[in-house]
Amino acid sequence: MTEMLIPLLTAAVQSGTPILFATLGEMFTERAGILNLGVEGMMIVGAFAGFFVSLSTGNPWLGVLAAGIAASAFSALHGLVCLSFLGNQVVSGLALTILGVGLADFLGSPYIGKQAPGFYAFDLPLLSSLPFVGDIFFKHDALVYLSYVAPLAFWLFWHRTRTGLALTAAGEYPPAALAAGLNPVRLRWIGIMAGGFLVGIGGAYLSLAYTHLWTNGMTAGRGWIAVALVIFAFWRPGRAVFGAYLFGGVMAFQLRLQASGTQVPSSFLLMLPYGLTIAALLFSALRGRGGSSSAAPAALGVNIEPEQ
Amino acid sequence: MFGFIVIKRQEPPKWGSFLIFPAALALSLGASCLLLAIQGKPALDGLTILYQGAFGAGYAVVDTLLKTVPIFLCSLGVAVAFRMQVWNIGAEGQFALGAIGATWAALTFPALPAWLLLPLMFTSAAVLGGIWAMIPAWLKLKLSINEIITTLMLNYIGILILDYLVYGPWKDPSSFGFPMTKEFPAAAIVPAFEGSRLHWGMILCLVCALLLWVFLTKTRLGYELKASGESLRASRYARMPYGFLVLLVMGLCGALAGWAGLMETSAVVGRLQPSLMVGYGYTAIVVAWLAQLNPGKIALASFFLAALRVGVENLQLELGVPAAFGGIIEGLILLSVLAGQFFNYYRFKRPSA
Amino acid sequence: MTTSNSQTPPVVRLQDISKSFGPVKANQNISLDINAGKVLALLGENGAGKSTLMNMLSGVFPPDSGHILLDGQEHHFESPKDAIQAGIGMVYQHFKLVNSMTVAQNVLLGQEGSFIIRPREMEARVDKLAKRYGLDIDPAAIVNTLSMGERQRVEILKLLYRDSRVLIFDEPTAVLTPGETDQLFQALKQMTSRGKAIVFISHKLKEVLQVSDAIAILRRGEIVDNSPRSQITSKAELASRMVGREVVQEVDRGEVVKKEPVLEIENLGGKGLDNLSLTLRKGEIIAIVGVGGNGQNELVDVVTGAMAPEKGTVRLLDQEWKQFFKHPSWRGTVAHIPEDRLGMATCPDLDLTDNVLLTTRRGFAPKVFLNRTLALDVTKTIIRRFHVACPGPQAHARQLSGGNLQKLVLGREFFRRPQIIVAEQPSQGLDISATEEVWHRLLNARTTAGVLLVTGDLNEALQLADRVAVMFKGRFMDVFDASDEKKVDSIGLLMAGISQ
Amino acid sequence: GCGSEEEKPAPKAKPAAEAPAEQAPAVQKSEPAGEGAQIGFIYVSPIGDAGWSYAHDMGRQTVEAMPGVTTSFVEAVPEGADAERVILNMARKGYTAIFATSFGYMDPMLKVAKQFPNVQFMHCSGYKTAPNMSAYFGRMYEARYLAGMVAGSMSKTGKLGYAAAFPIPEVIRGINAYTLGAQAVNPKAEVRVVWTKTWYDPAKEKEAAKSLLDVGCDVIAQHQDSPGPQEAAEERGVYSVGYNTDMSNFAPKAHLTAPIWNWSPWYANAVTKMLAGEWKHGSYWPGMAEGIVDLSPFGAMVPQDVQDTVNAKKQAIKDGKYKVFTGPVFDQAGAPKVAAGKVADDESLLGMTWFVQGVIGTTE
Ligand SMILES: Nc1ncnc2c1ncn2[C@@H]1O[C@H](COP(=O)(O)OP(=O)(O)OP(=O)(O)O)[C@@H](O)[C@H]1O
Ligand SMILES: Nc1ncnc2c1ncn2[C@@H]1O[C@H](COP(=O)(O)OP(=O)(O)OP(=O)(O)O)[C@@H](O)[C@H]1O
Ligand SMILES: [Mg+2]
Ligand SMILES: [Mg+2]
Repeated sequence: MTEMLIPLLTAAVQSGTPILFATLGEMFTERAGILNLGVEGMMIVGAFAGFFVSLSTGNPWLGVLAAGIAASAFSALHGLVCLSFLGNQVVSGLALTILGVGLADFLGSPYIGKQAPGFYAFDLPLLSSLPFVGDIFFKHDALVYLSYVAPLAFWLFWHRTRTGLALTAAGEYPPAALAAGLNPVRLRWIGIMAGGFLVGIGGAYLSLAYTHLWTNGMTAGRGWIAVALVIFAFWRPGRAVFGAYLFGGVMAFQLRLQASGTQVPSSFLLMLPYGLTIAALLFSALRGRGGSSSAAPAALGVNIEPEQ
Repeated sequence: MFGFIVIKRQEPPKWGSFLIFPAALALSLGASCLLLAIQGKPALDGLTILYQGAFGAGYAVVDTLLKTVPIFLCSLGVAVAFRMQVWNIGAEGQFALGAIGATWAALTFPALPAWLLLPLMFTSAAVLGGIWAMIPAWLKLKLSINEIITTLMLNYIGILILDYLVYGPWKDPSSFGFPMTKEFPAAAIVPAFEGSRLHWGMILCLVCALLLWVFLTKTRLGYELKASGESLRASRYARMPYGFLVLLVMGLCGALAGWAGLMETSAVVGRLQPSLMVGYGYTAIVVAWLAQLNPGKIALASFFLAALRVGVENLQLELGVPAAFGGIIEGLILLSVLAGQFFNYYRFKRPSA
Repeated sequence: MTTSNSQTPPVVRLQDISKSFGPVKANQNISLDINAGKVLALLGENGAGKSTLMNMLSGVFPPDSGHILLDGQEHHFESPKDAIQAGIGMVYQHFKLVNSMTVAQNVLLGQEGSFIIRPREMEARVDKLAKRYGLDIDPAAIVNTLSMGERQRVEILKLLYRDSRVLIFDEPTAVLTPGETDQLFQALKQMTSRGKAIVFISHKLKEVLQVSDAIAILRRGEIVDNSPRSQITSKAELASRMVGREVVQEVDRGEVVKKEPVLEIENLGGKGLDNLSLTLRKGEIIAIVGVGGNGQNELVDVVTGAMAPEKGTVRLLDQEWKQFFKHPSWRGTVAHIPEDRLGMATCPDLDLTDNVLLTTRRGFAPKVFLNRTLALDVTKTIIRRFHVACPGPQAHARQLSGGNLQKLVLGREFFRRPQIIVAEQPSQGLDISATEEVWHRLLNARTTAGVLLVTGDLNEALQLADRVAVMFKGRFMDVFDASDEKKVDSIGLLMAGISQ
Repeated sequence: GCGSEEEKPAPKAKPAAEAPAEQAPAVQKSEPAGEGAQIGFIYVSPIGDAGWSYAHDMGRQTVEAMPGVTTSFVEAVPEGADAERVILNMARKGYTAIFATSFGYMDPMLKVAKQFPNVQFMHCSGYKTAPNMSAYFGRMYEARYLAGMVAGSMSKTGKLGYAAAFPIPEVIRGINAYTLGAQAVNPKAEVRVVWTKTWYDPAKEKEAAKSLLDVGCDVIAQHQDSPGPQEAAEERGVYSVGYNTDMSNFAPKAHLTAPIWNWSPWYANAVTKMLAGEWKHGSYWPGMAEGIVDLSPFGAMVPQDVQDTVNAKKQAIKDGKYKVFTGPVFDQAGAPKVAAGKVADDESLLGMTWFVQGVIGTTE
């Protein structure tokens, strides 16, 4: 049993990691009150920028940095449209996805089929020798280890720092932030940029760690999954970890089911992750945790209108 | 911003509607030209080629119109849902289910005459698309599960169901194993106009848009829909049938998207195959917003977006730019139009010293 | 033109302040002094420009022209932050609190300090401050769970924490129970004794006379009166100075014969309600008084059909609840005038015709299509008959002032010829003339309907009601005639759950 | 870093031999209606994918290099309504010949071909033809059979993994040939199949390969365009078989060989004949003998004796002495599909929807 389970859970962690970064990024932005449906676009811009910089400098860490910065800069377009020009957040995010996918494709086509230096798995000393857990969690690459710290840092930031508090106010009720002498627009800029950075790392994970290749459309809908997982996670980092691993796990599971020779048509197996997301929501709703919308930041998606 | 303060306008300026859109268009096309120039391509010729591709000849216009049909239908539906503030991004999946519904009728009753078979196909496409859309509506109403997430997931699932059918039970035995159904019998094909590729779906679009406009602006239900979209609390207070309305708009959207699927399967491809799914459902969201959820403007916006897509192919052909270029132009236009609408509602003012 | 005659220089001096919103001149050449250790009351009808003036003082937006002087020095406020730093703070009409955060977090929001925050320490600090000013509050409580009075205390704590020297209160008592109001006035005394300057905006003349040291009156954006409290002898005088005409303080109730029961509640219970029984007849007004959150909302929900009764029976117009609300006619049944005019009774971004259609739409659409021409005519009539001041039927609800919006809602609901009227806090936030008008309308409605008046304002209840029901923890403590003076005197105790 | 130069030696080497680069006119576009011939290509994916479309585009570049010929292409054309429009556009612009390189273009192309009798239509991977439209494809399964022999010889467990794109005949045929090849050297060999329903998703395809490794496979083959599965094999220290082009630089320690495409000679030949008015329309299914498909050079880990056996078989196939689907061939359930001594005809190969015995997986 464990021979089957350990590789499966290991794979769950790995395929969940890019989604986790993207989910945390989107969650960051949403908790500051901005709905950014452009995750898919930002993620792929990050994936390309990371790949490109790692390829040209030979340093994958620079690549990750570049991915974060590029996605963050790209999401600034969303900020410009929604924060400066008070445009509709839903459409702007969609436009961002269209633009990002196109741009990455346009700029990236000469690099398809090249291999960039990236991250490779290594055993964490001591921890990796733990039974069971060691195999699952501590035989990955550096970015996976980073992803263990990220939700914790995320939580600490939002609950234990002054900026986190201010950002919460910007997401819950911007007039309160304003009345308290804060600048909610500036705070939301922080939300957009920092969230974009995290999403970018998620993209870089795909092109620098999961594989070491670049191709257009390589995010393959993971950005959208991240958007869904933020809701699934009730805007809480802890549940995001759970959601990302669950999703990654089911994705890995259906492939393994095929490999083990099941006769179930592959279309049905491929449905599993999506069906399961709905089922999980259904389950928590039936258990009374429903109202996923009530967990949302109160001012999510609402622009800050000028006072006069 | 930049030392200016933002002032809300009392009412949109008169120049707004016919200045903002062209300005935004010019801006984004300018940026796209710049990209072309960076690539060493003749930027201005690019624009001409783009235009030629979409409108340059009678057949080009027909091509554009043909592509308008599915986008038009889907975005009408999306717009209705969005008016109720129901964030339905599931038109793609509803499109797939509509195609499945139409195909089911065509494959099950191949011998029926057209006057029976076509209405049957329209019904089954609308029912299947509608049901697919009402699942998230129901989950939203009963269990308050966010519809963005459910519609999105159901898109993936819907497409996979289509996949399953054409790879499995509905595969044409004579297709050499390729994933496609039998060709539809002639009675199951939405007819084209005499001597043209343009089919009656175009008329259906216009009729749907007109009916929808009448529905939204002239009927009580349409009014209730608008009011519920404005304020949920007010609609509850006024005893509006909120749940029914949500189901209605979602069902309507599903049916319209389903008909778009039917059009593509029946009139354009003539059979069901996976390549039917090219993302019209997502394009529809963009179009609906560009058109400010207004059925009349949706006609223009979907034509415009179809033209852009068709035109970009010409650009590929003549200048060898990659297909991704279309996405770039589209994204830029959307962002700049969106930002431009700011000037409809606000203005900048230099603060008095 | 400053008419203050105190010796010490004012903390704040406003000079020739003007502000326009589009065509509306909200403030014109206003000059005013605010003194330390004193309470300045700002009076004026709805839309007179009180909030606008104070918004400029607290940095929400800049004046079009004029000067703001602090201790004789001119200041320009770019944002509330600047005003806060200058020692000016405001408790807004609509609280600016983050509902999902704790009291301590709200108080410390936006304050300088270390990057890392420690909840325990924060709460301890807030607790200390609250104790000093006698403001009773749990600093670890989530704002969501607090009563309105407690929320206001959080707002005050925010200002005190920032060491504000000038504290502005915009209609602070509108949402408070009598007890909470007294607590607030205690706190105001505490603050003035510590040298704080207070600006107090209210429509309740009694309160103004009770707490203020000076009274300034605004009318249509201009200061029309500014005198020390001592110069004003009575409420009536104050009212006439404010409105510019004589105001009748006591409404003439007139006598209306009570007719058949329209609403019969028997042993209603469940969902926060406890064994309620009440009969409302056509021709009478019953006031439900009590501290907010004691079951009034649930009762209203049941009577208006938003919530099914769990235990007991409710009969409306001789029909069982279920039967009645199956397909209630739009006309001649129940009308609801909710507390939240803009968010619930109207759609802010629809025009007035559409807002009139909100509850009357069935009357304009016998079948499928809406008769908008007719609706427009009716809207115009309502605007005329109910004196709704507005640019016209094409105006959006958002553009209307609170009083005018309330008149529109009344006009719309009365157009439905209801036999049962449920009115919640119908005069909250309204100035005296609007209040007067609303009261008259409700009294007139008695001829054709029974009125259930839910209010926190005892004065309103006693002015209008034939009978009074005091509600506490979902129960009726007592139901009695409004003329029963002994019972009336005990209302305060009953509201606190104490029966003799 | 990695050089893209030595990635695709095969496709590049041959065109150089047949149409020397020096002769090629620089990239200059002439009006299609003008003196030269304009040839159009329609691809289903972007040409940058180093895979299927890329291989065809190598062929197009050879054609472009021919004197008096200009080419253009449209990439990422969805199979369906859009395809018909793109083909129509080319026909209307007076192109001499149009190559459409995905199965889904068959019906649209047939429609257009009927309207434009003077344009030469070429459709890859389908079966319908017209007086002015040919069907053509390459017998990739021949190379896959050889790759299967290599994999079968190198596997210790006899469990081979196959990451596959879509359950269409082309892919199924490849899996079957691969299995037969493996069984030719190791009768107990089994092939496990995982469908990804993607042509190019490196992450997912890599994950698919890993899932195969997790159930004990020790050689990974693939029928998608991304090198994701190769990476998986390299990282886990097992062997792999590439596809499309030589993928050895993605997995230097793992890459045994790869069945590869080389369209250049055949395209050049077809266009030359068309220009000369000698092209005959029909169905073409060239294979190893024509050089359209091949095996990339063996990795150093493949022992000489294995290389020799495979090379011998390769020669036999080229000479027409050996046919891959020679009976007896049984399906998964053990039912005979090709009788002993018989060779499966092209039609049944083109419409193959069943797995041979020894494949573990489903064709749905
Ligand atoms: N499955 C998990 N794996 C790793 N860390 C976890 C997991 N579950 C919870 N955590 C950590 O526990 C802490 C609490 O998480 P959680 O999101 O549930 O808190 P919360 O207070 O509800 O968050 P918030 O109030 O910000 O929504 C976080 O630091 C989170 O990273
Ligand atoms: N942000 C704004 N935009 C446009 N007009 C405004 C705005 N704020 C106030 N006004 C208008 O300015 C005038 C003065 O409004 P203000 O809110 O200052 O009145 P007020 O005296 O506080 O009334 P109330 O007693 O009802 O609170 C009104 O006509 C109001 O409609
Ligand atoms: Mg929490
Ligand atoms: Mg006010």
